[in-house]
Amino acid sequence: SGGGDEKGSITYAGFGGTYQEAVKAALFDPYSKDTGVKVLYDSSGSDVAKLVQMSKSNAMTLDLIDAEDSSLAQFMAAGVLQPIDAKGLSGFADPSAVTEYSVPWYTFSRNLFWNKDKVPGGLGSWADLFDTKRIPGKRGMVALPWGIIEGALIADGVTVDQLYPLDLNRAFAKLDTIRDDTVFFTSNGDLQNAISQGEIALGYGNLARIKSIAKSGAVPLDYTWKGAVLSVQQLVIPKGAPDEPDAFNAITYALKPEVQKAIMDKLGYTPSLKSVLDGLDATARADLPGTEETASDETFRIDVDWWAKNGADVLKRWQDWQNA
Amino acid sequence: MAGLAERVTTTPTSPDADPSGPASRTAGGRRRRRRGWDLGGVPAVLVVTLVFVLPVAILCLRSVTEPTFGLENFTRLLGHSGYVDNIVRTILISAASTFVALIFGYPIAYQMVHGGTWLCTFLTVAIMAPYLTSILLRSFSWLVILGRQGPVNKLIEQFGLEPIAMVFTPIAVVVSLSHYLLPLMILPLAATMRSVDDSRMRAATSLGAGPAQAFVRVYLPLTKPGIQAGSVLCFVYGIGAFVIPALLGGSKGSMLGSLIHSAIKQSGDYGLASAAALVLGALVLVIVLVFQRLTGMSTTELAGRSGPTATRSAKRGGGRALRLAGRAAGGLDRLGVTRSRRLPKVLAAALGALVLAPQFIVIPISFASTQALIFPPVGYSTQWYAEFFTASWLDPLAVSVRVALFVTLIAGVLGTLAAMGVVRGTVRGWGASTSTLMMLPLLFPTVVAAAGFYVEFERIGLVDTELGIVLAHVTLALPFVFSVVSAGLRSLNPVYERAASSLGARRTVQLRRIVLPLIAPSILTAGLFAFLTSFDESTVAIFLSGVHVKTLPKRIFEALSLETNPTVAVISVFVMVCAAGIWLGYALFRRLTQTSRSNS
Amino acid sequence: MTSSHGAIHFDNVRKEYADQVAVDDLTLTIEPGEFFTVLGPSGSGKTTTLMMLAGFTDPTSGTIRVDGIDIAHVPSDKRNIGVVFQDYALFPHMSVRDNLAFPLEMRKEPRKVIVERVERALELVDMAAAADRLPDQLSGGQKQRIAVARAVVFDPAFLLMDEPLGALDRKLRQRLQVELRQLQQALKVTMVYVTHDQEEAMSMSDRIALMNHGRIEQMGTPRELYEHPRSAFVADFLGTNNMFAVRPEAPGRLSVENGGLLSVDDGGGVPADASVAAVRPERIALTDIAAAPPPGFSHCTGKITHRLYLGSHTMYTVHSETFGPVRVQMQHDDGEHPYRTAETVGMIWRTRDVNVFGSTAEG
Amino acid sequence: MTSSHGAIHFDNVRKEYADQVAVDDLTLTIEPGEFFTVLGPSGSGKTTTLMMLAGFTDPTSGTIRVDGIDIAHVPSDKRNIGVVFQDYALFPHMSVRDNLAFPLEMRKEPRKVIVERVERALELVDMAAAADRLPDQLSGGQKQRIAVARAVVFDPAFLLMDEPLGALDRKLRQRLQVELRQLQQALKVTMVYVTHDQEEAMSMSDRIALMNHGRIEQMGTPRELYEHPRSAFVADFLGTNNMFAVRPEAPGRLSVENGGLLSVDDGGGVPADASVAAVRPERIALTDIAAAPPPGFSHCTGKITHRLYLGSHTMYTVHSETFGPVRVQMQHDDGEHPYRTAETVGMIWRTRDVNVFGSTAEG
Ligand SMILES: Nc1ncnc2c1ncn2[C@@H]1O[C@H](COP(=O)(O)OP(=O)(O)OP(=O)(O)O)[C@@H](O)[C@H]1O
Ligand SMILES: Nc1ncnc2c1ncn2[C@@H]1O[C@H](COP(=O)(O)OP(=O)(O)OP(=O)(O)O)[C@@H](O)[C@H]1O
Ligand SMILES: [Mg+2]
Ligand SMILES: [Mg+2]
Repeated sequence: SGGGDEKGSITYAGFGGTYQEAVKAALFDPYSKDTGVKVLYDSSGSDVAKLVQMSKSNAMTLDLIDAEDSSLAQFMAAGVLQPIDAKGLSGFADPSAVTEYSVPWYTFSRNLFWNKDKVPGGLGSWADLFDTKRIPGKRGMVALPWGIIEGALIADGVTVDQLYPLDLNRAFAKLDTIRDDTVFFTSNGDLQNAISQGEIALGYGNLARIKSIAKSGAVPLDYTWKGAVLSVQQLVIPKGAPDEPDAFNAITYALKPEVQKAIMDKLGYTPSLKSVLDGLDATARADLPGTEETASDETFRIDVDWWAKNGADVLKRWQDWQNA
Repeated sequence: MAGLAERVTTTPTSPDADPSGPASRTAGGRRRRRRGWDLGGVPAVLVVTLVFVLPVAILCLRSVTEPTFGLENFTRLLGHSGYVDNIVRTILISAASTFVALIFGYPIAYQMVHGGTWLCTFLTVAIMAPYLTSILLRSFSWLVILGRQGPVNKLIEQFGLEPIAMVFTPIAVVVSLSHYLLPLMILPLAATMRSVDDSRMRAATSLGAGPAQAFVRVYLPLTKPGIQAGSVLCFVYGIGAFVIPALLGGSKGSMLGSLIHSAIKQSGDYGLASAAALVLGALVLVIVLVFQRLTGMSTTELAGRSGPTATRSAKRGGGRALRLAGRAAGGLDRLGVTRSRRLPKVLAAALGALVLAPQFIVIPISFASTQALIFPPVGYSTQWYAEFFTASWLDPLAVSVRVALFVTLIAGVLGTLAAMGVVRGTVRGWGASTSTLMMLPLLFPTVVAAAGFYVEFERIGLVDTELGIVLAHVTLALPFVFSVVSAGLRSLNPVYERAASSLGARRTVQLRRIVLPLIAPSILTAGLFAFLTSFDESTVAIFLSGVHVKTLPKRIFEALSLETNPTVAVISVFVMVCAAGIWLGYALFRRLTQTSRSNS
Repeated sequence: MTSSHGAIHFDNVRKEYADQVAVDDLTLTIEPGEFFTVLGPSGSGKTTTLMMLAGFTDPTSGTIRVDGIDIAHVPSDKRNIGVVFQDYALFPHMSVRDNLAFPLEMRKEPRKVIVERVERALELVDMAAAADRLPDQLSGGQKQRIAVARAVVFDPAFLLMDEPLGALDRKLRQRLQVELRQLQQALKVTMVYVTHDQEEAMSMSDRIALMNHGRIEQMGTPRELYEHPRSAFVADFLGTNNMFAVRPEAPGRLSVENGGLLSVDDGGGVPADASVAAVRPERIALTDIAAAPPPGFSHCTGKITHRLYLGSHTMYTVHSETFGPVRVQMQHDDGEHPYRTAETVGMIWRTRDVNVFGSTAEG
Repeated sequence: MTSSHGAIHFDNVRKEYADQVAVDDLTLTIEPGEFFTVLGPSGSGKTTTLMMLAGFTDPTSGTIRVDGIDIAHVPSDKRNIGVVFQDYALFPHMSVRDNLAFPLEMRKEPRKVIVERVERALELVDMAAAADRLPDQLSGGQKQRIAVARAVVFDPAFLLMDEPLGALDRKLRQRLQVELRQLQQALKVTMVYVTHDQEEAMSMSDRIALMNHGRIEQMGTPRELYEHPRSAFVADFLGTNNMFAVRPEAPGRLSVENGGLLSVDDGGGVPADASVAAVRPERIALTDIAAAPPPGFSHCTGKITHRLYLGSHTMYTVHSETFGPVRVQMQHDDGEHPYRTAETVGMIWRTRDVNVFGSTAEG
């Protein structure tokens, strides 16, 4: 069983690696120093199945989970989250992102990208991603439906404000048109490797990854803010967390302006506090997800409530479609 | 399954293997005293049943209870042409990979057995080194090699041909999968080849058969048990593959294993996953049964003996084919192309080098200057080597080594005992069920098992403990230990045990002084397998690792899927160097002791 | 029947394999301290008999008792039997010395005793020089010598040997025959010895059981078997014999196929269905063509067709018009015999040296 | 030397293994069509010699020529040699019939011919009934018969046999000896035959090479070797011999260790360093204690200590005060001999039957 049993320590489920290093430096190191609560790190933050399983078998060892919109939707659908009393917390740039179970702590995005050598003209919209005649080449995405379903509808002419409730039949029909030209990866890392190796010409992926590939110089990669899918990263507490009070304290600590600033500096993500966001200059905001500078008519956020209600069915259909 | 495993218990060529009948029944009373060996299987059976079968069975129940009670998952799976195609593709890819592994593995195994010390050492290193590199990283290497800008396509372009799209097609999956399966093919092959008597080949030659013809007509049939064992093993293992198709297959090369994996990992759809797992298990079972019906061999009968069973199947199956092939080989002999003694060695060495190819991709990557897996790297640095020597990597390495050592020990002892029980035991039904049970963890997709472990281990607090991982890995390593040791035992003439018995050795003494030393090569091989199975295992480790215990493959998994951290390449280089060092040292040691013995 | 030490009883022992009966209704008693040889052609069930006694094969039916005790439930390592296997079964991973030490170690002998007895056993078989070799480094014959040494080194109560001298050259074989026999008598062990070499059987055994097709054809001392064979098979298997197909003509007279008449000793009790008569080559003498033989002798004439020089004797084949080919063995008492190929000679033998059987000769 | 078909020459052939010399400076010629036997004790290098000829082992030095051609570069499948291996080497995955058909298939014989010749070969070795069995289902002796059949079925120009009859019972062995010999003469193949059984060697061979420690001790016809052995080793290895340690006393007289005096034929040319004298048991006759022997004879007296009944003859061991134990072989020409154990008897032999050697007798 987890280390959360010990008094004065919490277990945080994130994504390991450099991300974990960054979160540790920005959030937990100062947090531990100030409160004396030790933090243990688990890297299964994206392993929804495992967390749901853990909760269902009443063996929760985690106190704090780092969840993006889609995971949040899955957690909510599974009913494994502890309601959070967020009344005391305020100053969010986008208060609508706060849910009964979660507190937003930064925003990131997934963007359309392309290899400049293979797609000289670049992409201007989701419609371009679906236009295999004009733009040939292997498309690459992570095999998760969130955002992709919406993207298919946008490519098919649905406007962003009319997306929900999603017209699944129409979306999958559109998806059928790129099935054979698309590779779905099980993880961001795999997608990143395939792009770096030049096997993927264009696609849709995590902006931080895209930037990192571009910076490495492996392939000339470019991206657009058009059609970017914004995702709010949320902190949640699972039901049965061994040390719920300390987990809540950590959430409050994460919303301190200096922590928010540190996260932005280390990861390049958009702080969720309005005050911090307002303090940035225009050049800094020009390449941050969720700012006005990068907003376009095709930018959107997935509807967590809709997905929490319908996610299971979509996933099933997504699963079937992938194997169709 | 019982029918096929039944053959395991009868050693057809040993003089006292009475066929059943009224006779042996009347003598039932006096046979009891030799039943001691049968107990050997008990501990292994208990472990497999409690640790593996129970959790997996509970999980499989979910195929009819989730989301609601009924056959919904099965109708979904079998009523959907996409899934059915997937099943068919899974079989075809696995069969093709097995075939490729056989074509590559046979010449290599041959030289490992008959070649000189150095060639043998080189080949062993070549075969084992990839095994020491995480499957995830190896798949990446194949992505590079087979990719659009990879060396293979470069070569093709040299000839003025269009580059071939291999990545994200079944081609890449077959190449990579057969590479992965190669050791499984080679080990039983080498074991059988070792038991082929020199004088048989001499006899064939003296009777007028040229090298190729003697090979086709005599050597090949005598190694048939090894071919069959290796093929079944590869096929069964290949059919449950998921990492390779997921990374290299694209939608055209997707396999059932990756479907199960994604159903669990992405959708938490245990119902569909366990239904698919059951379908996969049934598939393996049917194919294995059909195979055995045709060849008269059992899965565990990995090597060793070319008894009447094998022979009859040879006659039924390939007698005429062998004759035809023999005629073709005779043509080659007359042309003289088969006379060279060097050619097979060169061929095997070349194949060995080819097998090592993915490793060479890893070395430059380990010196990359940026945090990305790119080949060739954009710049060079040694920073990842520095990172490797930090707790972030050394701790998981220590955990993996420790776990693997325990697994080797436990699985080695349990598997050897079980093999003794089955091969030397006399209670027919028991031996049959033991061997079936021993092979189950191999036949069942590991993803499903991993999920099963996770659910049940959670209940009793074994998740995130080394004990939990050790127990799970023991069940995964047991099939290898069991089958390799069984093969060794089966090829051991029982007359040695009789002799020892007549000289006053009790059964335990026979085991310790005679049997174990004589099958030591098999046990060492089995131990190596057990170690590597555990050391390289990522699926179960990903489920069972946690905050406190993290194995190296789990760490590698994180580094690849979350960080794209080139330190994964460093670890591969490190392990490779260690393995090569150990092998070279061993070969040197053997050479030295040999010369010193002949000098004295 | 007896409780004395070292007696072996087979009672109606039968061993079947899938497609044949290897040993068929075997009943025999081996006396304590006896040198008992199981002799027979290849495939007659000798090895099978021995393996049942050693405990490696279970009889299909019947019981085997040792000193009155049914040994069905005695495991073979408790039987204290020294076995020399037909295919040696030396432990390939142990040196010759370690092979020999093995049974002594099993009996927890002190180190000093082990060393000493191993040394003695090695000398017995003249292999002291090869003590540190591995079995694979020995020639076939050398292996067999070590196997013999290993089986006797722990002074077992019984010795079972399955053609232990088969692969040895005659010189060594003869020496080992004598030594095995002496050893057996000195240790007073009961020896059950399997061979297909009747000469070996005759020179070593107290008694011989001659097997054929899984059954005992005749059991008795070497002399009984050689001189009073009860069947044509026995007459033919032991030594060389001239076998004639005959039928009864008159009391004491048999007519041979080719027309000859064969007198037999009335005391011999010629069976009514007499069909085969046998005369040993060494009981026939070559003579110059002479007058009628003295009473109690038969004779005939013939032409020498073949002479086989065999060192201590020559085997002549003489073709007689009335008897067909007749083999005559003459010892080289004094170098040359005067008889040459193509010469016409007389043959003379005692009528009491003619053995007559009811069944047809085999093999 | 010759270019006739089937001649084999070994020239200074030597074969070393890591720790010993298996064959040492072997030079010999085997004539076409000859039945040539390599005889020798275990480990003397017989198998090694054969394997070099068959092409499975390369000589360390020296050349082997067949019909004048150095065969070092002829692969063994092109040598057209039939080999019977010491350990059979039957193909376990083929039935007996398929084993026999194999060499014919290699030679692309038509199906009909194959069937016919396989059938004939099976009958030759009396194994027609087992044609469809697998080698594992045969007894040791049966296996060897099949191995012989397989080696002759394709009418090879040479036949090499490594103790092919070793595991057979004497009956079958004698029959196969005759048949092998007939076969060899009918086919006019050159036969190189390895055995450690001197009786077999004597009865089959045109010539024998007697090997010891990798060297040829003596080569010649059976009679030459038996009657004119050139060394004590040869005298002792072939047949039985009474060997006496002696030293020269006077011309034509040797003194025996225990005090006896041995006359030898002057014609024999007694070497100056004479140290061993040999007399064959069959050349000694037992007599009642009588007067001095006739000229050209020697005699002595002694007491019978042992009688070994051997069927066709009895071997007496007579202890003489002056000569030590002397073995005397007497054929059973007419049943019983009058001599009993402990009886005092006279022994008489021709002085020309005494062989004298310069070196010490071996093993
Ligand atoms: N395991 C077995 N399965 C079937 N038949 C067998 C088996 N072992 C022996 N036999 C058969 O039983 C018979 C007797 O065999 P056994 O080995 O006792 O003969 P043997 O007298 O020792 O012959 P040899 O002198 O050739 O060694 C033979 O016909 C043989 O083919
Ligand atoms: N592969 C080998 N390595 C080392 N020594 C060997 C090898 N083969 C044979 N020898 C040795 O060479 C010598 C001659 O062996 P070889 O097999 O020719 O004897 P042999 O006359 O056939 O004996 P046997 O009658 O026992 O079969 C023996 O001393 C043997 O130990
Ligand atoms: Mg036998
Ligand atoms: Mg030999």
